Amino acid sequence: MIDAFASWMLQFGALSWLGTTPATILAMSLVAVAIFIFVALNALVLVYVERKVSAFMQVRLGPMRVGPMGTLQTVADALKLLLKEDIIPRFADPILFRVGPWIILLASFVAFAAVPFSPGWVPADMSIGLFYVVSISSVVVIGIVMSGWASNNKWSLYGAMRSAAQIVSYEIPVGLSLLAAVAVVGTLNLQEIIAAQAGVGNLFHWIPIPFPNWYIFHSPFLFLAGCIYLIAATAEVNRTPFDIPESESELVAGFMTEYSGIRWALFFLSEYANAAVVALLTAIVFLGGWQSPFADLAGARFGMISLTVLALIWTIFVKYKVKRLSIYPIGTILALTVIAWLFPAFAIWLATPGLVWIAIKGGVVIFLLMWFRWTFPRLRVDQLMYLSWKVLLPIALINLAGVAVWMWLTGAISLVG
Amino acid sequence: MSEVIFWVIWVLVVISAMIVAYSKNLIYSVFSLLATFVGVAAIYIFLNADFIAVTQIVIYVGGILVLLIFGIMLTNRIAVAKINQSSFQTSLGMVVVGAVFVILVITILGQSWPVLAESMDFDSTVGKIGTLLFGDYLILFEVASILLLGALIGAATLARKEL
Amino acid sequence: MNHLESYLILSALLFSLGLYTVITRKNGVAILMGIELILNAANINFVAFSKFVTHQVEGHLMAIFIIMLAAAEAAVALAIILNLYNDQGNINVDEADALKR
Amino acid sequence: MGYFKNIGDSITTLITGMKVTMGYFVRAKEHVTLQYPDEKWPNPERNIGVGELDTYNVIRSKLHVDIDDCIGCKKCERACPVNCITIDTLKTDKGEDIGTTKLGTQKRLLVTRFTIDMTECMYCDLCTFPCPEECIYMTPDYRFERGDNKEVQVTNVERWRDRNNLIYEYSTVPKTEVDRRLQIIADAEAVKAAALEKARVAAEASATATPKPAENREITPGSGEEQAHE
Repeated sequence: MIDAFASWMLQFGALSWLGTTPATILAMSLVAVAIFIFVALNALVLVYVERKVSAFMQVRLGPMRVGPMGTLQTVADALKLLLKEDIIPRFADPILFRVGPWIILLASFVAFAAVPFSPGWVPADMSIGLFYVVSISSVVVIGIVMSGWASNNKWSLYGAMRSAAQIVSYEIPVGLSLLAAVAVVGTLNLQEIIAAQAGVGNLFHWIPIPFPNWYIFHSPFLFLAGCIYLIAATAEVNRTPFDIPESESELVAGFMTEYSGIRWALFFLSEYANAAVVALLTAIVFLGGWQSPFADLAGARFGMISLTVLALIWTIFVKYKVKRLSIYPIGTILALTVIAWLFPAFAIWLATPGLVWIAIKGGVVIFLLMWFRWTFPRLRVDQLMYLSWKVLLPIALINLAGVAVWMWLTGAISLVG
Repeated sequence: MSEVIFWVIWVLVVISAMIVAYSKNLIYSVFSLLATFVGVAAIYIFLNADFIAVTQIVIYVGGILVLLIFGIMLTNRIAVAKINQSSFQTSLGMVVVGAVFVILVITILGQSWPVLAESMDFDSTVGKIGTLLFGDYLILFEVASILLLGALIGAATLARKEL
Repeated sequence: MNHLESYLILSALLFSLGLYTVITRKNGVAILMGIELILNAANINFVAFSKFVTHQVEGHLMAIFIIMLAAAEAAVALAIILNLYNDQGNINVDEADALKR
Repeated sequence: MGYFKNIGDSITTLITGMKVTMGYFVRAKEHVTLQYPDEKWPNPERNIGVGELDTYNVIRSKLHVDIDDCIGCKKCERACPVNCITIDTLKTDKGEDIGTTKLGTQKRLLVTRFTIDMTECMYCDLCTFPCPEECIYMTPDYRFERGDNKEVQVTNVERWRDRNNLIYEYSTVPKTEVDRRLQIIADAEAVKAAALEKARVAAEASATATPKPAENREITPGSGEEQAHE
């Protein structure tokens, strides 16, 4: 993508005096800046959404004062954080205290380098993209330990050590569950992983219900792998119910106890960037990335109709269950279906892979993470380790073997070389 | 441009390794080891070894470095953020290591290495490594896994309070 | 960057610094860090020769086995160091001479 | 088998919990609490059965004074069992007309201060009965928040106590007017005191002619009056 972008820039008269190398450097910088803006905006939006989601789940309204429906609340908070006094404790280590948040932010920021946003739109199309993203995410733990250590505060240190133990433990289920998908597709390149999930096929290969060829519908084992990945990845980005590194009821705020102002904002940025990476990776590996759930024009129309039927059933169910009729979901989907039937262009657009699909899928996963966060209570440290080593790890291992058996049964691989 | 980046990383690796070797503060040593590992990973990328580079990051940075930090934290009474470490035989060590380094450099520069002319640009080493690992080197792979299992059990047994 | 010698010199530097760390430090963890430096130097050599001399990925395989070995060694060594700390209250290797006395 | 039962229990309980929160999430607007400053709960209109007059048949939430009808008789201040009402009055000049109450009584006293400390008030309603003009009464208004920072003529101790902004000042006489009248009174007093001083000096001058023992001087009527004026 970088090279294509650079040659595209060189087409223009005003930029043609640039050589190939400066144009490449410029393209790299622009892409990096764009990703950084994405990370910042992502945090702003996600903080607002998270507040609203948490408020609704706790029967509140959330921020309502700043801006319409409180939309500018996070902007106000960001400004407040930027203007706050920058405090460094007297007995903290001055260098490591400053460096730590930057390492965390950097680690979660460079993970985006391999994430494909759209066909051809990937900052660096590397052959080991999946492995790269997983490995870069593990650098975060060094930053956490560094900040926790440098703060010279026992709560920070406890939080950092818990975080390190947690991230290192949960890397194994993450790796094994991703490996299940990699075993099916046979490549680590994220673009190829997505490209292999194109089209519509049978659910679990044999049940004759048309489902997208996403890996979560590929086999029961990969479905299980997706669930394991989501759980383990939630733990790896330190989100509730696995937020024991910063559990405010036990450790004040864990490794970020001593931080304030801009450095604390960096922690926040990286937290939501990590959540976005996990959501995008789930969408890419298990939900088909930028692939549309509909194969073509007919598929789009058929898909919209089945969605309408599903929404109708859901509406009737809701009416029966809670004695209240909500017409908005069914109305929206019905309108979309009618548009898709009347205007083939819209249906074709629906069937076209692109940015909007990965955004929708990532958004769904992020909402799932928020749902987990505001539903489940925090685990204890020993329960956390129990879950990782005694539940997720054996299940992921057996699951991996199950994927191989499934591939053999469906004829994807044969035992005779 | 790649040339410049390469030498920057080269110098970075050397400086951070020197901090590891010479720093009085153990914490600075272990955290500059992070820079060394990441720099070496970048060097691997210059050597077209993408898989090794990422393995380096995931195992050295995500695993071994965390283990080392845990080792430091568990074996010190932490009242201040700074942990001093002492060295001994520094001058003698300097002499020996200097001699070793000089011998190595003389060997490296004095040798005419059988470098092949055409440059090797793999697209990806992953497939080849996988084929070899599960083909010719399968026994080695299994032995390695048994070794890792043994190390895991051994470390867990040793680290228990009641031995 | 396209010379084998630049990688070999870097490897030699890392090896020497690692060796220096191993023979001068008292702290057990610091010695472990030196060993990691030495292993990294060996890895660089393997991968560099694999690129410039053999054009095969066997060197990469060796590097992978070395990395794996380093992981196993670090785990066991740290367990030993923890026992040393429980035993004598610090992890200075020059004081761990109970067998000599 | 406890292991698998544990996992199964975990999954079912997790799904139950997620169902609960999702139920709240989709129906949050129905259950959400009152958004107080924007929405207000209507006052209950029930008869709580105190007294016969309709005006007293209200929820006792806040004392209110129609200060235009107050004649400054201080009966409510005396009736209050917790001394939460403080009234200061000033006599008006001869012939000055400061209006009549709604019952037609001519007002004679200028109410320069009428404060009700709602932190002390215990809502006993005892102050409303003695009022001859029916100008102090309980209202059902339960909202004590005030945006204005009216200048309350209180002492420092009371001002500290009013950090919650709950001492209500009902007097509408401006401070300048009060100061003006106090100045006039003080001037008059000064004139009176000067006249007395003059008389005393004259008396002393006559007394030096025939000296008297010093201890008797203190009980002279002139000096006693001077002390009282101070």
